[in-house]
Amino acid sequence: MSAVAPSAPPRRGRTFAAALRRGLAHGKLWTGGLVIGFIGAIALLSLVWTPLPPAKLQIVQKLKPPLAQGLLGTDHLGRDVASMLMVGAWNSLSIAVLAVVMGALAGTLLGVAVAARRGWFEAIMMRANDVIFAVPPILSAMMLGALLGTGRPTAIIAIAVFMVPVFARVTASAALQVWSRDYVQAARGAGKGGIRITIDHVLPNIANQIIVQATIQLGLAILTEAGLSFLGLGMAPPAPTWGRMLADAQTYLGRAPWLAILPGLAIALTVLGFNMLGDGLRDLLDPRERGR
Amino acid sequence: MIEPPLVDIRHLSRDYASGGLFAGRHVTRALTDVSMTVHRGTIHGIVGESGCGKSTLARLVMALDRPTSGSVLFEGEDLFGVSARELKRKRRDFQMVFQDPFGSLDPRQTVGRIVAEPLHVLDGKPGRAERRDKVAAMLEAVGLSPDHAARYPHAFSGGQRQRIAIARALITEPKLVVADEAVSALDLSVQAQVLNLLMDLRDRRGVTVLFITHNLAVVDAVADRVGVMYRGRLVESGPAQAVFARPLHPYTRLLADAEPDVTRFGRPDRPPLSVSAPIDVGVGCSFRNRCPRAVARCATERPELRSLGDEPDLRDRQTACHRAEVLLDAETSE
Amino acid sequence: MTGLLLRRIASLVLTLLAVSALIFLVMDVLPGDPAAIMLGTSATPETLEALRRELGLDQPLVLRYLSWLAGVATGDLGMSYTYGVPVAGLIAERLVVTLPLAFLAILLSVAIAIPLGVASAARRNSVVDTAVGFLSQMFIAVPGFWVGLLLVLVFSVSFGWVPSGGFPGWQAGVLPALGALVLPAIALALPQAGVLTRVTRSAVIEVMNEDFVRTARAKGLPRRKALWRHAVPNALVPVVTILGLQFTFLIAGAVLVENVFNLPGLGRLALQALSQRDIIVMQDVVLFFAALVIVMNFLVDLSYLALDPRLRGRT
Amino acid sequence: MTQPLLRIENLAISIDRPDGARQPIVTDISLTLEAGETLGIVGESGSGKSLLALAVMGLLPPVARPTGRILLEGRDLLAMDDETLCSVRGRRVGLIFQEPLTALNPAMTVGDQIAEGMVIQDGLSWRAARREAITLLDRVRMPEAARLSRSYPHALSGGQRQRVGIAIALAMKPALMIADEPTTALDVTVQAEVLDILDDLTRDAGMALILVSHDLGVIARMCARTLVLYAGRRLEEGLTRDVLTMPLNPYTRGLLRAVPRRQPQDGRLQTIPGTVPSFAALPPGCVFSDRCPERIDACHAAEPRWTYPVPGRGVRCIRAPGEAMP
Repeated sequence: MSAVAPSAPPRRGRTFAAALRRGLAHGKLWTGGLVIGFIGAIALLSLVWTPLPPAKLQIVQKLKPPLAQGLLGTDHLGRDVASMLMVGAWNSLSIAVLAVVMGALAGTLLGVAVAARRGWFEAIMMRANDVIFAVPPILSAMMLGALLGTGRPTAIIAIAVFMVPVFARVTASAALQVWSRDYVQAARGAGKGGIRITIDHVLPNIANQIIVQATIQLGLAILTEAGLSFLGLGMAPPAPTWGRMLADAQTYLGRAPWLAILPGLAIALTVLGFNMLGDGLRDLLDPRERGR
Repeated sequence: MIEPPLVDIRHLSRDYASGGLFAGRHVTRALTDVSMTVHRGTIHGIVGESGCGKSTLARLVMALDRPTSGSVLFEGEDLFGVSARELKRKRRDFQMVFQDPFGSLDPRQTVGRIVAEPLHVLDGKPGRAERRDKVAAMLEAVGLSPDHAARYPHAFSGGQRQRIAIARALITEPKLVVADEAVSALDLSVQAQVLNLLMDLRDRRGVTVLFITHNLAVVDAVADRVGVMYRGRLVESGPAQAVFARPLHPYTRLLADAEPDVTRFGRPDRPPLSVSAPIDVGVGCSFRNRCPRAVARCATERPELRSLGDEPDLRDRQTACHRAEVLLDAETSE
Repeated sequence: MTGLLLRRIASLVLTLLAVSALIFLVMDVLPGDPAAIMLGTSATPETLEALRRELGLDQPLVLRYLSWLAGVATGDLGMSYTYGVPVAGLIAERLVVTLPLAFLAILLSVAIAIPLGVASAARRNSVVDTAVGFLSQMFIAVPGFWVGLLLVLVFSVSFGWVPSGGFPGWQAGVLPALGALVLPAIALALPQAGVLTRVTRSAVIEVMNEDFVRTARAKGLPRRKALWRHAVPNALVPVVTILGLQFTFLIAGAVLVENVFNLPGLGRLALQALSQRDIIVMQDVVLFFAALVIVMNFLVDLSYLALDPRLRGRT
Repeated sequence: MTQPLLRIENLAISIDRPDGARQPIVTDISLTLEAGETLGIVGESGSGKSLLALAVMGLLPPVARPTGRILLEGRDLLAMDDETLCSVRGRRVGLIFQEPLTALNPAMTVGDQIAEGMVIQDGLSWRAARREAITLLDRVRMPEAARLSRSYPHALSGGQRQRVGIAIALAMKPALMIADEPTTALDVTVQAEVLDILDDLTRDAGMALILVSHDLGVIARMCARTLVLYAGRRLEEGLTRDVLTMPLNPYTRGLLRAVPRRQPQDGRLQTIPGTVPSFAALPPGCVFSDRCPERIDACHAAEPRWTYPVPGRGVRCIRAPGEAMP
């Protein structure tokens, strides 16, 4: 048996170093990573230090423009906007990350189960998805708000519940594609059951798509949390959240426009950061998608 | 004592129903009443065009799908009669090689892990060292080097990937390998290498291969016996050399004439083929609307597989055609 | 063909029932006693009990659910605890604001997204492509209600062209009513337009790689004709799918934008009902919104039949 | 001698790789084709044969950089702007694709896809073009042509779809038809019929045909002359009967030996060891040198020149007969 000449030089290696090298070439990945890193750092910092205690009222100093009183000025109760933005970052990020993690876990589990079981189980799950998906987080937060009272847990649950069908749909369609591959038929031929195949073949092959989807959903979660707290359905005052700051700023739009502009910018920047991170990851992890 | 056949397929049928609650139920017969045997240490070819049911047959022999009726006896035991646990234990004795070299290997796993996957079905799960040795030996047996085990599938060419797939199929030393279009996606020069490998495995390791393909020349080059299938039915079977030398069924003859041959130049001198739309045939021979020798009887009575007698070159051959004798006489007189 | 339709209608009804059951269950578990809310704290236990019986609150859960369902089917959505008027009337009154707003937003986002998406796909990796890419990223990242605030800040507070909110009502004439909906519709449409642009772009790019676009070019069709006659029609299915999925975000956005521009829409009604614990109103409004989303997705499913002949063939 | 229908003069095509490097694929291709003649281009996957076919259609992807000349009826396609090229495509040269399933627009009826070219290029009315489409479908022996012309591609079988592909390429009566692996995806009996149809068309319409295939049997059946391609280079050219019975290049010999056929008493098939090299890693000197059983050291030295040992027969191999030994 003549040994075959060694194979053609391996195409771009899959090792982490190669991926990192390619990562460097991707602007999106880096800008996204930097933005999220920056905002994450500020959020963590706010747990230990803020220029002023965010709830400190200085009525006499109220509605001062940025740099006149504190780095970013003061709101209608004289509270330091910069400190509130920092703590707001922590509140928004923590709620969003928690909700997406819960939603992703439940959704992924559901998705791979649907792909493995098919049949009536798939029909019921897909029907349940349509039901949950029909009730946007704002409405479910209203219902839960009336039930549990508004606050952090309500926001987290409302967003997480809505995430489940999103992840279930993405996971199920990706998993079904893997199930149709011959290497899964070979695994069945080797006597492996649905669970072993899901662990050995399905999850590793769809992990990339779930990671990319998670970053996109994080952006959406930030937007949803901001909406909830804008309507007073998020965390109860005096805890500062970006959404609530926007709600308060509405009445002083003419006199203190920066109060409305700054929190909005913070939200947009964070969501942009997550979306770019998602795009960068998609290009990095799935070369076929490059240049989409 | 003639040895019992390794695989004994008896009246195997498989229907697929389509259409849901409200839509009309539409039943398609993928496989109809197929009976055949596969003897140890031989390469048994199954040839037929797309839609003739050969892949359905492969999945049923591999017990990856359940038949509507009939049974598959592996070493005398019906695969669909045993318990799930017992079936899992038996799976070590039959493995499968697929057509698409790029879809049959998990891109996320190293070659070593891919080839070792079926080992988990063995009773005493082999330890890590034993698995590595088995994989190394098997990679060499298929013409690759052991240090390929650490690489990922995307670094290999189509031909090498098929060798990896064959190594995976052989790791548990199975008695039967089902090869479904295993060389169809490969280029000419690489195809020959894989066909030689299969013949070596038959001769050196006594592996039995159920070799399924649409390509007559490939079957003729590698198979000992062959079964020709048409629209879910076995229409002819026998020693490959004899079948292709003198086909006893009009469809086999049609296939042999239609397949282009590198030694035949220019337009073949045969009447233009009319591939009229296949009609859903309940009774009678399903080939009759395309058969140049069809008679009234072909429309009313379905021809069963039968032997044509005991002469040396007819022994051990079967054909499902009422007019096989006419074909034989025309054959000799031409 | 009809089999397909019947099956789709059956699943539509099934989903609607499931949503109504879910909402009713959640609402029913609510603490807080509707009778007490209506009569105030000073009411005597007997009058509270009488009212409860009158409202049928003492019946078992399933019966109440069925009677509510029967009511929904016949248009009687029950009486509002706080306003004492039929909920159906309340909803209808608010609908004339929310529906036109949502419809205008959809029109706007499609009008922005389809041309931008197709243009950036046709001239891929060009200046146009990167500009549109950047723009759509912005639209997606920016919260819709914040855009509303900025629009109010610029157009009404600074320029004073437009009132800072409120809705004159259709009887004050179509133009002023529409005028009040323009800014909210823009605020609502931008995030959708961002997503739709990106989806259109990737769908068109994917279809342009298909063989049949090359067949069209092999016939001698110029690039532009091949794009519009072959690529775009086949890219509509994924675009319409996203349009359907986006509708649920549109509803959420509407609730927010109505708040920014204080438009008397369904969203505001739901919020007020929440603060007044008017359970029956909240229940009906949430159900109405959910039904809207489900029906929209049903329409999207039907549009597939028109767009993709392969589905029509299947019985 | 009137000028040939098609003359390709040292055509070379390279591809811009994502990392900016320019990777040569097809190199030093020259051939001529007379009106009504059939030329087979045989090569395994990765030989660049499809890229060559696209070049003659002027449908190279944007990343491809062709050099040299492709003269169709005396006009150089590579020098034309896209607008003039559009007038050539379909009218002077037609293309039949390999995958009947994906080559047709799923959302447009089959009849319209045939008629479309005539409406846009020749200005026919849709009604006239649709009638003409039905006659074209009859010419490619489509059963129930009228009914099927109103149906959509998914309702047709593989063989029927390929007939539609031929009808589309035939619609404006081009002088040259290029078929890129037209029957690879078809069953044997369906392939035989489609090849018969192509045969009739070239004979009746006097149309030249370039048939690209990896199947030597199809080439033997269809083509008068044959060009053998390997790793982007032409290795041998000549009358099909000569090339397939008296091959001058070791690669052609290897291919012919590798054709599966019954071996005497269970002998083994003759193979060509190794695998087709990727364009990024071609062996030094002759591109086949790493796999050639008859190689000598000189083969690695430099790329052998294209020579004509006998008029009408070309070969690229320093060991080919009639070639002065170095």
